[in-house]
Amino acid sequence: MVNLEVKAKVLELKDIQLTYGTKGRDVLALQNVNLDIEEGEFVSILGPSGCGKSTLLKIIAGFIEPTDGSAQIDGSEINGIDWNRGVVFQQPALYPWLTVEQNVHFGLKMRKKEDKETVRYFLDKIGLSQFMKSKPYELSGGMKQRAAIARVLVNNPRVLLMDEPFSALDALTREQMQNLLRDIWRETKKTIIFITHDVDEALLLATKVIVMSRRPGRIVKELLPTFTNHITAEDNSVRFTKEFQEYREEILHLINSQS
Amino acid sequence: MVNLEVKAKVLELKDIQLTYGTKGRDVLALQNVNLDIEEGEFVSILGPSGCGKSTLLKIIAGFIEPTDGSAQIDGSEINGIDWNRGVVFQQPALYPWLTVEQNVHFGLKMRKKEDKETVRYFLDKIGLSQFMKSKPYELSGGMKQRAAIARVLVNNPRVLLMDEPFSALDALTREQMQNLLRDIWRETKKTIIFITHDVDEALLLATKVIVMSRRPGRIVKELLPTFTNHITAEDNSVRFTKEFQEYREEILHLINSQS
Amino acid sequence: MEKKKLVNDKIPRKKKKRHKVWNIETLITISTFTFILLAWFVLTELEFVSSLIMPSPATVLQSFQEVITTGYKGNSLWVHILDSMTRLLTGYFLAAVLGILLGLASGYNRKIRAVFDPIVEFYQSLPPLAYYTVLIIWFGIGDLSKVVLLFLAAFAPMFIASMSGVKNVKTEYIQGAYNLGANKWQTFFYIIFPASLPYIFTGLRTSMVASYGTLVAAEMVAGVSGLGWMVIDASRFMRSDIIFMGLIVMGIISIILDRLLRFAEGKIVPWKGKD
Amino acid sequence: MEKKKLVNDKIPRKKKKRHKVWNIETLITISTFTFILLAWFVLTELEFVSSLIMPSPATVLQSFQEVITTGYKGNSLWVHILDSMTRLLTGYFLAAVLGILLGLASGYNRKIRAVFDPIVEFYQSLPPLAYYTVLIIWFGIGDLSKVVLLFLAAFAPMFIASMSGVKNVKTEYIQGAYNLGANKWQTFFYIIFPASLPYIFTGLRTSMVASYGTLVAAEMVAGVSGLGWMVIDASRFMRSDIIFMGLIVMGIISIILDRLLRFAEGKIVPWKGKD
Amino acid sequence: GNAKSTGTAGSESASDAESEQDLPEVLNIGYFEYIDDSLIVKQQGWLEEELNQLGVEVNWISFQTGRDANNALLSKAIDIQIGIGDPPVSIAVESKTPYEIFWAGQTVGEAEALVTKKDSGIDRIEDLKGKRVATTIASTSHYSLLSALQLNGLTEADVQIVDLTAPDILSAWQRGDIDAAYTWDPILTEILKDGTRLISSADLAEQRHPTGTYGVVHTEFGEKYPKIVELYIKQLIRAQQLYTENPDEAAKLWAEGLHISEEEAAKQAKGSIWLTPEQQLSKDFLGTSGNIGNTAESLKKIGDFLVDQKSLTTKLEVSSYEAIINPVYLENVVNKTNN
Ligand SMILES: Nc1ncnc2c1ncn2[C@@H]1O[C@H](COP(=O)(O)OP(=O)(O)OP(=O)(O)O)[C@@H](O)[C@H]1O
Ligand SMILES: Nc1ncnc2c1ncn2[C@@H]1O[C@H](COP(=O)(O)OP(=O)(O)OP(=O)(O)O)[C@@H](O)[C@H]1O
Ligand SMILES: [Mg+2]
Ligand SMILES: [Mg+2]
Repeated sequence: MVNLEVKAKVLELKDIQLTYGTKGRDVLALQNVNLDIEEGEFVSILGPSGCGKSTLLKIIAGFIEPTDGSAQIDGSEINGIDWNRGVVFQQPALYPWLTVEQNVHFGLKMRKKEDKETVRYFLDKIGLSQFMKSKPYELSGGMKQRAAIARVLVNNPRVLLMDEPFSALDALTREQMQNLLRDIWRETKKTIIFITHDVDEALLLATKVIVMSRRPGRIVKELLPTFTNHITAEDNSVRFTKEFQEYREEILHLINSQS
Repeated sequence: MVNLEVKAKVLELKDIQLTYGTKGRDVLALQNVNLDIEEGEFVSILGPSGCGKSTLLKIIAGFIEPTDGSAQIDGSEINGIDWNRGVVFQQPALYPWLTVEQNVHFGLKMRKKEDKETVRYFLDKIGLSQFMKSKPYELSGGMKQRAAIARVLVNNPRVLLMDEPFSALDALTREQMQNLLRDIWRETKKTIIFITHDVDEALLLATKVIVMSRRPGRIVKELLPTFTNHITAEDNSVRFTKEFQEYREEILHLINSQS
Repeated sequence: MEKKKLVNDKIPRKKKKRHKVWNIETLITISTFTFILLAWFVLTELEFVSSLIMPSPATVLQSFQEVITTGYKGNSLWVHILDSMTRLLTGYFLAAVLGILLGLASGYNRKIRAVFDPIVEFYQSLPPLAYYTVLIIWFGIGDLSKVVLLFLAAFAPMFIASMSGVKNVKTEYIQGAYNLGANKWQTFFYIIFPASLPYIFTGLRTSMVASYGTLVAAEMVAGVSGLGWMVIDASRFMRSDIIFMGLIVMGIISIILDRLLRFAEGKIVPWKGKD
Repeated sequence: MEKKKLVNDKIPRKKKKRHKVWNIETLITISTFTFILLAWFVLTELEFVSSLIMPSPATVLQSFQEVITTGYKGNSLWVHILDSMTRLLTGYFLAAVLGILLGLASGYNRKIRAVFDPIVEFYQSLPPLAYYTVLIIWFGIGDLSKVVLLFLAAFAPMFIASMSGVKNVKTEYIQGAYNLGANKWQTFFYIIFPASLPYIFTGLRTSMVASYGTLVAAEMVAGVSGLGWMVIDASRFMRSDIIFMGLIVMGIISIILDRLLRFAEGKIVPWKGKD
Repeated sequence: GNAKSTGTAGSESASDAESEQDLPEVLNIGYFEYIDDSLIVKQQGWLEEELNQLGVEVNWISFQTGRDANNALLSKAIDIQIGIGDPPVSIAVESKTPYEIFWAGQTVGEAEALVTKKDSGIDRIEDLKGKRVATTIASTSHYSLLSALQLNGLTEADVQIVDLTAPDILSAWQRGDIDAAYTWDPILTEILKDGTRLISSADLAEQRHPTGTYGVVHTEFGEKYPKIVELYIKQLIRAQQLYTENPDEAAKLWAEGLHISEEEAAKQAKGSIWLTPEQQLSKDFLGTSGNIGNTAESLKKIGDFLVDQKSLTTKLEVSSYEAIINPVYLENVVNKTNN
């Protein structure tokens, strides 16, 4: 209330530090992470394996508390898990006792917003209509991942937190999913935080790309690409522009210089 | 013994068909799959999500038997699991009661070939030396995947079966892993079957690329690229050649036309 | 063949083969029991052991027929079985429901656990025979004290198993539920409960064992009917044929109950080992 | 605060907080027991119940002091405890080892299961009191028959739990082991066994309950020492103060044993809920 | 039993007329399954005959041990218990269980005895020194064994007493785990097949260590419904008469009730000494309401024994034992029939 910024600051991370402590050996996973995210931003996080991306996402989701620093949502400290910060886990954790349809319907049902229509709609969009009645252990790896995505999308949270959601998908399906996500973002102006290893994917989707350093994870660069605004399902020619290639080179260089 | 082919045919799949049967609903996962693989080939399998790639790998690994058709290894029917067909699972299944080092050492220990040296060597190669004493649940997603790869590599099986082993890795780590795998293949002339969604990766590694159709999975195309032979850790410029781009386009087109 | 056999249990196989394998196992089971019967027959027929110590299969069969046709001490076998089952299942059912609920709740919430766990830990250790006297003084000698005893015997294992179940639920399952908007209670009913089912079924089975094991103790005092009473009564009159018959009937009933539980488990927890 | 509390159990928190939370729980536990003691005190002091039905805490404390200083019927309390523990732990330990081994083997191999599972299913249902007579005939009235009884009581739950453990092992773990070159036995020892540990610990705990619950029955026959015998003997002479004292001692010992098992579980299965 | 309150509640010393209106709904009787007068009453259904007319149901409950019977009386689960031995009664006196003795129908005779293995070399009680002797603790046999030892200059510490139930005594006997046993029928008959009798309860009774069984009534119930108690006593007397007049008929009833042969029943019946109401009211047993008999003494002796053994805590005066003997019911019945 003291500062009078007009643009809604959804998320504010200040000097976040996180240490995992297991039997004497402490692992410093995050150090001095500062990050502001505004309403409607599409943030993509890139960084070497094990640098603390998932950890950062878990802090934002409220799964773990930072050891030090403050993580605020809408101006107040993040306080536990909330459905309005919907998470797609790195390893899909679908409920094996529910069918795919029931898994996807779970959030709505819990919030007393039963709506099979929406469930069907998203199942169709992610291409699992035929496997509606299957159990998760009857799905392939990519199908599980898609079901986990649908489960969160159906729930329509304000902030979407996604941890490498498309990593097990083939090129075509992946592109379709990217388009789906971009459309949803455009239509609903959600805030999305999206971890990926694919630089192209980050550039094709995000309005803010964050590059993290090797462990202990720090933010080494914030970029603000705009390619996503120029892409439609039919036309993604921006990826062949010189600017895109430059961004790409810069990020790759940043990541590769981390070793 | 009847046919007198000189080049050793390691694997021979004939008219493989596989149906998963769960409570009345039968899912036909594979249909009429025919495939010959010779000693020392590096085979890459591409195909849309849920098309049956993992299923095919499981048949070769001996985890499941085909419903119909014959799967032969070295001329005799595949008969259960064998360490000489080492598998990297799509979802890493490390043993949570063992440390990373113990997990990686597991195969050698079981085969009474204790060799901590080799374990250390591979842990170093995959960049997990520091996390040797950690438990799997203390690793990030990509680190788990790397540990699972090391576990099989250390074991030095004759045939390597890998199901999207690099999907959770960042660009740089991925390239390092690709180089590591290619080096191993070159040195030991292993037969490798490698599922991936990354067309570039397939072309950069494989000597035979197989493209599968949407479920029920059939083989729609076999290609025989040679780029892998021209690549060194320092120089992967072949990927910028026209030929590479043509291959790439063709495969992408094949996969994308499956919808 | 060697390697293939190893993984039989865990890997889907063709239907035909499975069926055949099952038959071999049935055969083994049948042989096992045949062997036991035969050993029994030989031991008693050749009088290695006195008939008082161990009655011959023939005698037992005979008293079986007798009890089936004319009953034992005024009540037919079915009445004995029915009476025992009514007591057993009443106590067991109550224990299962309460044990599961409190066990799950205690696994889930530290405060609830702080109340119930030490109490259960404490009372579970008290041998039923030791506190049965107290129960009789409190609840009389009727069916009530018997049912309470059976209940208490079944409750503790059910509670422990359910609590372990919750503690072994994957963290991701719970985090996921909250994250999708489930509240405390919903997470409990829709996630914790089903995820704990494999443990709960183990609990249901051991708890049946515990309760069944107390049946004789329960029917020992002031009984006039029931399988447990029949066995105890027979032992007082040295009717070892009736004792053996009673034990066999109890064994068979217990196998049936256990099979029902396992059947239910197969139906209700088909994802066992697959999550 | 609400939401944060919900996930307390499953999510790593800062050390400080955890510690504080633990204190609250200890407080709750202490309050629970204080409340029970108080209720007991009030009920007996205000003579809502006769001292025969329920002795007052003071009387119980007095006999406690008495038994500690002068012993009970020729043996000091420590001898009674030691004798009971020797019997109990011998039977329990053997049952644990054998139950785990056979249970794991039966869960793993269909043929082994076909032999043992029906036998266990059958005998487990036989109430210890019913077949104790038979055990006495076979093993005499000394400690052997007592230990056998305690063994049998502990064995079945251990067997069932271990078998369930194996059936719940992830298929991938087993496939992975074979795939890395482990043979049948190695897979059994290095994979099936550790992966079943959460179940085995549940089994160890319920099995302790079962065995402990049979202690009184075991010591009822030809006893001269032991906690179970003390309680039974006191009950014959309507010494409800000694009964209560005995029950409390048994309860405390059982809590200690259970805590040890849980402590071991925490040390040995740190990956609980994390695989 | 639950009072069926018709009209005004009966005063403490209810006269016959008053108590006729004030009856329980059910009479719960505990009994032991062995050969006695009560079993005849049960088998014949005499009590039901009498009480059902008055709208009172009869509920027979069998117990295995005196302890269980004591507990049942304590929890008011039963109103009357028949056939309970002296040790449990002495224990009940010490623990102040509120019941009274109204009947002392039998003393133990040859039905309980001390037996040794035939070729064990034990011929006299003195030879038992250091041997294993089995009996059921807190039973009449237990007390008799201790008496026999004492009479022969031995103490409890000189032998190893093994606490076993009757069936377990047989098992231990056959296995050779024990050298001697003091127990009762039917196990007694069984072990006598390869054993010799050293002493029986009949012998001990002669040496002033009698054991017997009693009928007891919960004090509250007796005060409230004396008529029921008297009615029951009448049936017990009727049963005694049936046995003296027609032992074969009685044997048949017992055989049916216990599922044993008639010969067996007849033989076992001879093991107890039956006391007529007049004998019971004599100085040797219950005595009269003004002058309580020797039963109090022998109960005290047993109580003291148990205190010496550390089973009970305090030795009580004879008066405490006299207090639980109430011959009034029996006197009333005898007086009425005599008049
Ligand atoms: N255990 C199972 N029970 C029933 N159906 C199954 C099972 N496993 C796989 N399937 C089905 O078989 C088909 C092929 O699955 P598979 O895992 O082989 O696909 P994939 O090509 O590996 O896909 P992805 O790239 O997504 O991993 C899918 O449609 C899937 O639903
Ligand atoms: N539960 C845990 N206990 C201890 N250490 C942990 C735990 N989870 C993660 N770590 C450590 O924290 C660091 C960061 O892990 P994190 O999962 O955030 O990485 P990441 O950036 O998501 O990597 P990836 O791209 O491979 O998924 C790693 O070094 C890891 O070993
Ligand atoms: Mg991660
Ligand atoms: Mg797959």
